Amino acid sequence: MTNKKPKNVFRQGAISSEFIGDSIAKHQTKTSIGAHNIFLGQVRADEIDGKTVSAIEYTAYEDMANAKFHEIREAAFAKFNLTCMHIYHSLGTVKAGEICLFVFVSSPRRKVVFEALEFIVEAIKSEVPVFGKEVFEDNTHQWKVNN
Amino acid sequence: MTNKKPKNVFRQGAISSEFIGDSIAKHQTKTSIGAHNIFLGQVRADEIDGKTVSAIEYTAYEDMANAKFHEIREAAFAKFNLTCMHIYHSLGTVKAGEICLFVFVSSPRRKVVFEALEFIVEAIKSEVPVFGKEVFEDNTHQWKVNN
Amino acid sequence: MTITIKYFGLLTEATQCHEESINFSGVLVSELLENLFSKYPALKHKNFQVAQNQVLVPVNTKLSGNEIALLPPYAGG
Amino acid sequence: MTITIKYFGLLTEATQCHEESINFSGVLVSELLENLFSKYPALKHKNFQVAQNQVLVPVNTKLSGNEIALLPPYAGG
Repeated sequence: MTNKKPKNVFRQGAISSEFIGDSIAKHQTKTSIGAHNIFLGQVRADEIDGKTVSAIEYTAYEDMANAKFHEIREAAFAKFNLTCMHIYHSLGTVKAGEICLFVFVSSPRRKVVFEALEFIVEAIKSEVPVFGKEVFEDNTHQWKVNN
Repeated sequence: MTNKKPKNVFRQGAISSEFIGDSIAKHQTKTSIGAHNIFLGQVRADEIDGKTVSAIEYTAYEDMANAKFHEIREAAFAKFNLTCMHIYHSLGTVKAGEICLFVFVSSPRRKVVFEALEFIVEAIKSEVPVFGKEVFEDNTHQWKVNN
Repeated sequence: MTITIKYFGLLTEATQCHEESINFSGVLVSELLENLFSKYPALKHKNFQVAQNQVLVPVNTKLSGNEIALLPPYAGG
Repeated sequence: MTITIKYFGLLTEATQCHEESINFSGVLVSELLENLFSKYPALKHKNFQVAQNQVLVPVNTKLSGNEIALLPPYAGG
Protein backbone atom coordinates (compact mmCIF):
# COMPACT_ATOMS: atom_id res chain seq x y z
CA MET A 1 0.00 0.00 0.00
CA THR A 2 3.03 2.34 0.15
CA ASN A 3 4.91 4.36 -2.46
CA LYS A 4 1.84 5.10 -4.52
CA LYS A 5 1.39 8.52 -6.03
CA PRO A 6 -0.79 10.93 -4.04
CA LYS A 7 -4.44 10.13 -4.55
CA ASN A 8 -7.37 12.44 -4.04
CA VAL A 9 -8.47 12.32 -0.41
CA PHE A 10 -11.27 14.84 -0.90
CA ARG A 11 -14.96 14.07 -1.29
CA GLN A 12 -17.58 16.65 -2.18
CA GLY A 13 -19.94 17.18 0.78
CA ALA A 14 -20.44 15.04 3.87
CA ILE A 15 -19.12 11.49 4.23
CA SER A 16 -22.11 9.16 4.62
CA SER A 17 -22.50 6.39 7.19
CA GLU A 18 -23.19 3.98 4.29
CA PHE A 19 -19.82 4.83 2.75
CA ILE A 20 -18.15 4.07 6.08
CA GLY A 21 -20.08 0.80 6.46
CA ASP A 22 -19.11 -0.25 2.91
CA SER A 23 -15.49 0.59 3.61
CA ILE A 24 -15.55 -1.67 6.70
CA ALA A 25 -17.19 -4.49 4.68
CA LYS A 26 -14.40 -4.34 2.08
CA HIS A 27 -11.88 -5.33 4.75
CA GLN A 28 -13.52 -8.61 5.63
CA THR A 29 -11.55 -10.48 2.98
CA LYS A 30 -8.30 -9.31 4.62
CA THR A 31 -8.01 -12.04 7.20
CA SER A 32 -4.61 -11.02 8.56
CA ILE A 33 -6.31 -8.00 10.17
CA GLY A 34 -7.20 -8.32 13.86
CA ALA A 35 -7.96 -4.70 14.75
CA HIS A 36 -9.47 -1.70 12.99
CA ASN A 37 -9.54 1.80 14.41
CA ILE A 38 -11.69 4.51 12.87
CA PHE A 39 -11.74 8.23 13.57
CA LEU A 40 -14.68 10.33 12.44
CA GLY A 41 -14.74 14.10 12.61
CA GLN A 42 -18.30 15.44 12.92
CA VAL A 43 -19.36 19.08 12.54
CA ARG A 44 -20.48 20.48 15.90
CA ALA A 45 -23.40 22.91 16.25
CA ASP A 46 -21.27 25.13 18.51
CA GLU A 47 -22.95 28.13 20.06
CA ILE A 48 -20.77 31.25 19.78
CA ASP A 49 -22.03 34.61 21.10
CA GLY A 50 -25.60 33.36 21.00
CA LYS A 51 -25.41 32.10 17.42
CA THR A 52 -25.32 28.42 16.43
CA VAL A 53 -23.06 26.89 13.77
CA SER A 54 -25.27 25.25 11.14
CA ALA A 55 -22.53 24.04 8.75
CA ILE A 56 -18.87 24.28 7.84
CA GLU A 57 -17.83 25.09 4.28
CA TYR A 58 -14.50 23.41 3.62
CA THR A 59 -11.96 24.58 1.08
CA ALA A 60 -8.39 23.40 0.60
CA TYR A 61 -5.20 24.05 -1.27
CA GLU A 62 -5.98 20.75 -2.91
CA ASP A 63 -2.72 19.79 -4.60
CA MET A 64 -0.62 20.63 -1.56
CA ALA A 65 -3.17 19.00 0.75
CA ASN A 66 -3.17 15.74 -1.21
CA ALA A 67 0.64 15.78 -1.21
CA LYS A 68 0.58 16.29 2.58
CA PHE A 69 -1.97 13.50 3.07
CA HIS A 70 0.37 11.30 1.02
CA GLU A 71 3.37 12.25 3.18
CA ILE A 72 1.41 11.49 6.35
CA ARG A 73 0.34 8.16 4.87
CA GLU A 74 3.91 7.21 3.97
CA ALA A 75 5.19 8.27 7.40
CA ALA A 76 2.52 6.19 9.14
CA PHE A 77 3.29 3.09 7.07
CA ALA A 78 7.01 3.54 7.84
CA LYS A 79 6.38 3.99 11.56
CA PHE A 80 3.63 1.42 12.25
CA ASN A 81 2.90 -2.14 11.13
CA LEU A 82 -0.31 -1.31 9.31
CA THR A 83 -2.17 -3.53 6.86
CA CYS A 84 -4.37 -0.74 5.49
CA MET A 85 -4.96 2.97 5.82
CA HIS A 86 -7.68 5.14 4.30
CA ILE A 87 -8.28 8.87 4.66
CA TYR A 88 -11.24 10.85 3.33
CA HIS A 89 -11.93 14.55 3.92
CA SER A 90 -14.91 16.62 2.83
CA LEU A 91 -14.86 19.74 0.66
CA GLY A 92 -17.81 22.09 0.34
CA THR A 93 -20.70 22.27 2.79
CA VAL A 94 -20.98 19.80 5.68
CA LYS A 95 -23.93 20.41 8.00
CA ALA A 96 -23.83 20.13 11.79
CA GLY A 97 -24.07 16.44 12.71
CA GLU A 98 -22.53 15.29 9.42
CA ILE A 99 -19.11 13.72 9.03
CA CYS A 100 -16.23 15.64 7.44
CA LEU A 101 -13.22 13.38 8.17
CA PHE A 102 -12.91 9.59 8.03
CA VAL A 103 -9.60 7.96 8.93
CA PHE A 104 -9.43 4.16 8.96
CA VAL A 105 -6.40 2.07 9.98
CA SER A 106 -6.07 -1.71 10.24
CA SER A 107 -3.38 -3.99 11.61
CA PRO A 108 -2.94 -7.54 12.85
CA ARG A 109 -2.65 -6.15 16.43
CA ARG A 110 -4.60 -3.60 18.41
CA LYS A 111 -1.76 -1.61 20.08
CA VAL A 112 -0.57 -0.48 16.67
CA VAL A 113 -3.89 0.92 15.49
CA PHE A 114 -4.35 3.14 18.55
CA GLU A 115 -0.95 4.76 18.12
CA ALA A 116 -1.19 5.02 14.36
CA LEU A 117 -4.67 6.57 14.29
CA GLU A 118 -3.81 9.32 16.77
CA PHE A 119 -0.55 10.06 14.90
CA ILE A 120 -2.42 10.40 11.59
CA VAL A 121 -5.30 12.51 12.92
CA GLU A 122 -2.97 14.92 14.74
CA ALA A 123 -0.84 15.27 11.58
CA ILE A 124 -3.92 15.97 9.46
CA LYS A 125 -5.09 18.66 11.89
CA SER A 126 -1.73 20.44 12.00
CA GLU A 127 -0.13 19.88 8.58
CA VAL A 128 -2.81 19.80 5.90
CA PRO A 129 -3.95 23.09 4.32
CA VAL A 130 -7.70 22.74 4.74
CA PHE A 131 -9.83 25.74 5.69
CA GLY A 132 -13.25 25.85 7.30
CA LYS A 133 -15.85 28.59 7.29
CA GLU A 134 -18.29 28.11 10.15
CA VAL A 135 -21.65 29.33 8.91
CA PHE A 136 -24.22 30.38 11.50
CA GLU A 137 -27.98 30.01 11.20
CA ASP A 138 -28.32 33.72 10.29
CA ASN A 139 -25.79 33.24 7.43
CA THR A 140 -23.02 35.18 9.15
CA HIS A 141 -19.78 33.24 9.56
CA GLN A 142 -16.42 32.90 11.27
CA TRP A 143 -13.27 31.03 10.26
CA LYS A 144 -12.44 27.86 12.14
CA VAL A 145 -8.91 27.37 13.51
CA ASN A 146 -7.58 24.00 14.74
CA ASN A 147 -6.09 23.95 18.20
CA MET B 1 -26.06 7.81 29.71
CA THR B 2 -24.63 6.73 33.09
CA ASN B 3 -26.07 4.87 36.06
CA LYS B 4 -28.22 2.62 33.94
CA LYS B 5 -28.57 -1.02 34.85
CA PRO B 6 -26.25 -3.41 32.98
CA LYS B 7 -27.57 -4.05 29.50
CA ASN B 8 -26.81 -6.98 27.28
CA VAL B 9 -23.65 -6.27 25.29
CA PHE B 10 -23.72 -9.61 23.48
CA ARG B 11 -24.94 -10.26 19.97
CA GLN B 12 -25.33 -13.72 18.46
CA GLY B 13 -22.79 -14.21 15.66
CA ALA B 14 -20.71 -11.62 13.80
CA ILE B 15 -21.35 -7.87 13.99
CA SER B 16 -22.24 -6.66 10.49
CA SER B 17 -20.84 -3.60 8.73
CA GLU B 18 -24.45 -2.44 8.18
CA PHE B 19 -25.06 -2.49 11.94
CA ILE B 20 -21.95 -0.34 12.43
CA GLY B 21 -23.00 2.06 9.66
CA ASP B 22 -26.49 2.39 11.18
CA SER B 23 -24.99 3.03 14.59
CA ILE B 24 -22.89 5.87 13.13
CA ALA B 25 -25.95 7.32 11.38
CA LYS B 26 -27.89 7.44 14.67
CA HIS B 27 -25.32 9.89 16.07
CA GLN B 28 -25.86 12.54 13.44
CA THR B 29 -28.62 14.17 15.46
CA LYS B 30 -26.20 14.65 18.37
CA THR B 31 -24.66 17.88 17.24
CA SER B 32 -22.51 18.48 20.32
CA ILE B 33 -20.27 15.62 19.13
CA GLY B 34 -17.10 16.60 17.29
CA ALA B 35 -15.19 13.32 17.29
CA HIS B 36 -16.06 9.63 17.14
CA ASN B 37 -13.57 6.82 17.65
CA ILE B 38 -14.45 3.24 16.78
CA PHE B 39 -12.55 0.05 17.55
CA LEU B 40 -13.39 -3.13 15.67
CA GLY B 41 -11.98 -6.53 16.57
CA GLN B 42 -11.82 -8.83 13.55
CA VAL B 43 -11.13 -12.59 13.65
CA ARG B 44 -7.72 -13.34 12.11
CA ALA B 45 -7.04 -16.44 9.99
CA ASP B 46 -3.87 -17.10 11.96
CA GLU B 47 -1.69 -19.97 10.81
CA ILE B 48 -0.57 -22.13 13.75
CA ASP B 49 1.58 -25.24 13.15
CA GLY B 50 0.50 -25.36 9.53
CA LYS B 51 -3.23 -25.08 10.30
CA THR B 52 -5.35 -22.00 9.65
CA VAL B 53 -7.97 -20.55 12.01
CA SER B 54 -11.32 -20.52 10.19
CA ALA B 55 -13.51 -19.16 13.02
CA ILE B 56 -13.69 -18.37 16.72
CA GLU B 57 -16.56 -19.69 18.82
CA TYR B 58 -17.20 -17.24 21.63
CA THR B 59 -18.76 -18.11 24.96
CA ALA B 60 -19.02 -15.98 28.08
CA TYR B 61 -20.03 -15.98 31.71
CA GLU B 62 -22.77 -13.71 30.50
CA ASP B 63 -24.13 -12.18 33.71
CA MET B 64 -20.68 -11.43 35.10
CA ALA B 65 -19.50 -10.20 31.69
CA ASN B 66 -22.41 -7.79 31.34
CA ALA B 67 -21.78 -6.55 34.87
CA LYS B 68 -18.10 -6.01 33.97
CA PHE B 69 -19.00 -4.22 30.74
CA HIS B 70 -21.25 -2.00 32.85
CA GLU B 71 -18.44 -1.28 35.33
CA ILE B 72 -16.07 -0.40 32.47
CA ARG B 73 -18.73 1.85 30.98
CA GLU B 74 -19.31 3.68 34.28
CA ALA B 75 -15.55 4.05 34.84
CA ALA B 76 -15.07 5.50 31.36
CA PHE B 77 -17.90 8.01 31.80
CA ALA B 78 -16.44 9.05 35.16
CA LYS B 79 -12.92 9.43 33.74
CA PHE B 80 -13.59 11.01 30.34
CA ASN B 81 -15.93 13.67 29.01
CA LEU B 82 -17.87 11.35 26.70
CA THR B 83 -21.18 12.09 25.02
CA CYS B 84 -21.88 8.46 24.07
CA MET B 85 -20.41 5.00 24.44
CA HIS B 86 -21.55 1.73 22.88
CA ILE B 87 -20.06 -1.74 23.23
CA TYR B 88 -21.13 -4.89 21.36
CA HIS B 89 -19.46 -8.31 21.55
CA SER B 90 -20.25 -11.48 19.64
CA LEU B 91 -21.23 -14.83 21.07
CA GLY B 92 -21.20 -18.04 19.04
CA THR B 93 -19.34 -18.52 15.78
CA VAL B 94 -17.53 -15.62 14.11
CA LYS B 95 -15.64 -16.54 10.94
CA ALA B 96 -12.21 -15.24 9.99
CA GLY B 97 -12.60 -11.74 8.53
CA GLU B 98 -15.79 -11.06 10.49
CA ILE B 99 -16.15 -8.58 13.35
CA CYS B 100 -16.52 -9.80 16.95
CA LEU B 101 -16.10 -6.56 18.95
CA PHE B 102 -17.44 -3.06 18.26
CA VAL B 103 -16.61 -0.22 20.66
CA PHE B 104 -17.84 3.27 19.79
CA VAL B 105 -17.09 6.44 21.79
CA SER B 106 -18.05 10.03 21.01
CA SER B 107 -17.11 13.36 22.54
CA PRO B 108 -17.10 17.05 21.70
CA ARG B 109 -13.26 16.87 21.43
CA ARG B 110 -10.87 14.43 19.79
CA LYS B 111 -8.20 14.04 22.51
CA VAL B 112 -10.80 12.50 24.79
CA VAL B 113 -11.96 9.80 22.38
CA PHE B 114 -8.45 8.45 21.76
CA GLU B 115 -7.75 8.03 25.47
CA ALA B 116 -11.20 6.69 26.28
CA LEU B 117 -11.30 4.11 23.49
CA GLU B 118 -7.94 2.58 24.38
CA PHE B 119 -8.92 2.50 28.07
CA ILE B 120 -12.18 0.70 27.29
CA VAL B 121 -10.69 -1.83 24.84
CA GLU B 122 -7.83 -2.74 27.19
CA ALA B 123 -10.30 -3.18 30.06
CA ILE B 124 -12.53 -5.42 27.94
CA LYS B 125 -9.57 -7.59 26.95
CA SER B 126 -8.33 -8.04 30.51
CA GLU B 127 -11.43 -7.90 32.73
CA VAL B 128 -14.39 -9.44 30.92
CA PRO B 129 -14.96 -13.23 31.15
CA VAL B 130 -15.27 -14.06 27.46
CA PHE B 131 -13.73 -17.23 26.05
CA GLY B 132 -12.74 -18.05 22.49
CA LYS B 133 -12.27 -21.40 20.82
CA GLU B 134 -10.15 -21.02 17.70
CA VAL B 135 -11.45 -23.58 15.23
CA PHE B 136 -9.10 -24.71 12.46
CA GLU B 137 -10.12 -25.71 8.95
CA ASP B 138 -9.77 -29.41 9.89
CA ASN B 139 -12.19 -28.89 12.83
CA THR B 140 -9.48 -29.27 15.48
CA HIS B 141 -9.25 -26.31 17.85
CA GLN B 142 -7.23 -24.44 20.44
CA TRP B 143 -8.28 -21.96 23.10
CA LYS B 144 -7.48 -18.30 22.53
CA VAL B 145 -5.79 -16.30 25.33
CA ASN B 146 -5.54 -12.49 25.32
CA ASN B 147 -2.10 -11.01 25.81
CA MET C 1 -24.87 -26.60 51.43
CA THR C 2 -25.72 -26.79 47.72
CA ILE C 3 -23.35 -24.96 45.43
CA THR C 4 -23.83 -24.30 41.73
CA ILE C 5 -20.54 -24.56 39.87
CA LYS C 6 -20.04 -23.20 36.36
CA TYR C 7 -17.17 -24.15 34.03
CA PHE C 8 -16.09 -22.21 30.99
CA GLY C 9 -13.90 -22.51 27.92
CA LEU C 10 -11.18 -25.13 28.01
CA LEU C 11 -12.16 -26.18 31.54
CA THR C 12 -15.29 -27.81 30.11
CA GLU C 13 -12.96 -30.24 28.34
CA ALA C 14 -11.75 -31.43 31.74
CA THR C 15 -15.21 -31.55 33.34
CA GLN C 16 -17.32 -32.51 30.31
CA CYS C 17 -20.05 -30.27 31.67
CA HIS C 18 -20.83 -26.55 31.86
CA GLU C 19 -22.64 -26.49 35.16
CA GLU C 20 -23.43 -28.74 38.09
CA SER C 21 -24.90 -28.47 41.60
CA ILE C 22 -23.15 -30.28 44.40
CA ASN C 23 -23.70 -30.71 48.12
CA PHE C 24 -20.57 -29.62 49.93
CA SER C 25 -19.80 -29.32 53.63
CA GLY C 26 -16.44 -27.48 53.44
CA VAL C 27 -15.85 -23.84 54.38
CA LEU C 28 -13.35 -22.39 51.89
CA VAL C 29 -13.19 -22.06 48.12
CA SER C 30 -9.89 -23.95 48.27
CA GLU C 31 -11.60 -26.93 49.89
CA LEU C 32 -14.18 -26.98 47.15
CA LEU C 33 -11.40 -26.91 44.56
CA GLU C 34 -9.66 -29.90 46.18
CA ASN C 35 -12.94 -31.75 45.92
CA LEU C 36 -13.26 -30.85 42.23
CA PHE C 37 -9.64 -31.85 41.54
CA SER C 38 -10.43 -35.32 42.90
CA LYS C 39 -13.47 -35.54 40.67
CA TYR C 40 -11.74 -34.07 37.57
CA PRO C 41 -7.98 -34.72 37.81
CA ALA C 42 -7.33 -32.87 34.52
CA LEU C 43 -8.67 -29.68 36.13
CA LYS C 44 -5.73 -29.50 38.52
CA HIS C 45 -3.27 -28.53 35.79
CA LYS C 46 -5.43 -25.85 34.21
CA ASN C 47 -4.94 -22.15 34.69
CA PHE C 48 -8.09 -20.45 36.00
CA GLN C 49 -9.52 -17.84 38.37
CA VAL C 50 -12.49 -18.32 40.66
CA ALA C 51 -15.53 -16.05 40.85
CA GLN C 52 -18.08 -16.29 43.66
CA ASN C 53 -21.38 -14.62 42.84
CA GLN C 54 -19.72 -13.05 39.78
CA VAL C 55 -16.83 -11.48 41.69
CA LEU C 56 -13.26 -12.78 41.45
CA VAL C 57 -12.10 -14.10 44.83
CA PRO C 58 -8.91 -15.61 46.27
CA VAL C 59 -9.09 -19.34 47.06
CA ASN C 60 -9.00 -18.73 50.82
CA THR C 61 -12.39 -16.98 50.61
CA LYS C 62 -15.27 -18.47 52.58
CA LEU C 63 -17.95 -20.14 50.53
CA SER C 64 -21.18 -18.17 50.74
CA GLY C 65 -23.33 -20.98 49.43
CA ASN C 66 -24.11 -19.44 46.09
CA GLU C 67 -22.64 -19.54 42.61
CA ILE C 68 -19.01 -20.45 41.95
CA ALA C 69 -17.49 -20.07 38.46
CA LEU C 70 -14.13 -21.37 37.24
CA LEU C 71 -12.78 -18.98 34.61
CA PRO C 72 -9.87 -19.79 32.30
CA PRO C 73 -7.85 -16.93 30.69
CA TYR C 74 -10.03 -14.36 28.96
CA ALA C 75 -10.13 -14.07 25.19
CA GLY C 76 -12.65 -11.32 24.48
CA GLY C 77 -12.43 -9.01 21.48
CA MET D 1 8.76 37.38 -13.68
CA THR D 2 5.12 36.25 -13.57
CA ILE D 3 3.97 34.76 -10.28
CA THR D 4 0.70 33.01 -9.59
CA ILE D 5 -0.57 33.85 -6.12
CA LYS D 6 -3.30 31.83 -4.39
CA TYR D 7 -5.32 33.01 -1.40
CA PHE D 8 -7.32 30.78 0.92
CA GLY D 9 -9.90 30.94 3.67
CA LEU D 10 -10.27 34.23 5.48
CA LEU D 11 -7.50 35.82 3.37
CA THR D 12 -9.88 35.88 0.40
CA GLU D 13 -11.98 38.38 2.37
CA ALA D 14 -9.01 40.77 2.31
CA THR D 15 -8.12 40.16 -1.34
CA GLN D 16 -11.60 39.53 -2.78
CA CYS D 17 -10.03 36.95 -5.07
CA HIS D 18 -8.74 33.37 -4.86
CA GLU D 19 -5.93 33.61 -7.37
CA GLU D 20 -4.11 36.14 -9.46
CA SER D 21 -1.00 36.38 -11.66
CA ILE D 22 1.25 39.36 -11.23
CA ASN D 23 4.47 40.59 -12.79
CA PHE D 24 7.04 41.14 -10.09
CA SER D 25 10.68 42.13 -10.24
CA GLY D 26 11.66 41.53 -6.57
CA VAL D 27 13.87 38.68 -5.32
CA LEU D 28 12.47 37.52 -1.98
CA VAL D 29 9.10 36.26 -0.77
CA SER D 30 9.13 39.10 1.78
CA GLU D 31 9.35 41.67 -1.04
CA LEU D 32 6.37 40.11 -2.75
CA LEU D 33 4.45 40.27 0.52
CA GLU D 34 5.23 44.00 0.93
CA ASN D 35 3.83 44.50 -2.53
CA LEU D 36 0.67 42.57 -1.63
CA PHE D 37 0.26 44.49 1.63
CA SER D 38 0.24 47.74 -0.38
CA LYS D 39 -2.40 46.33 -2.67
CA TYR D 40 -4.49 44.74 0.12
CA PRO D 41 -3.89 46.65 3.37
CA ALA D 42 -6.21 44.28 5.29
CA LEU D 43 -3.86 41.38 4.49
CA LYS D 44 -1.11 42.86 6.65
CA HIS D 45 -2.93 42.06 9.87
CA LYS D 46 -3.84 38.50 8.99
CA ASN D 47 -2.05 35.45 10.32
CA PHE D 48 -0.78 33.22 7.51
CA GLN D 49 2.06 31.02 6.27
CA VAL D 50 3.57 31.10 2.78
CA ALA D 51 3.99 28.08 0.50
CA GLN D 52 6.10 28.22 -2.63
CA ASN D 53 5.38 25.38 -5.05
CA GLN D 54 3.34 23.70 -2.29
CA VAL D 55 6.10 23.74 0.31
CA LEU D 56 6.01 26.05 3.34
CA VAL D 57 8.89 28.56 3.20
CA PRO D 58 10.22 31.37 5.39
CA VAL D 59 9.69 34.89 4.03
CA ASN D 60 13.39 35.39 3.32
CA THR D 61 13.25 32.62 0.68
CA LYS D 62 14.11 33.53 -2.91
CA LEU D 63 11.21 33.60 -5.31
CA SER D 64 11.54 30.81 -7.85
CA GLY D 65 9.03 32.30 -10.24
CA ASN D 66 6.35 29.71 -9.69
CA GLU D 67 3.31 29.35 -7.46
CA ILE D 68 2.96 31.20 -4.15
CA ALA D 69 0.13 30.42 -1.75
CA LEU D 70 -0.91 32.38 1.34
CA LEU D 71 -2.32 29.96 3.91
CA PRO D 72 -4.30 31.01 7.00
CA PRO D 73 -4.48 28.68 10.03
CA TYR D 74 -5.58 25.16 9.14
CA ALA D 75 -9.00 23.85 10.10
CA GLY D 76 -9.13 20.33 8.68
CA GLY D 77 -11.10 17.51 10.27
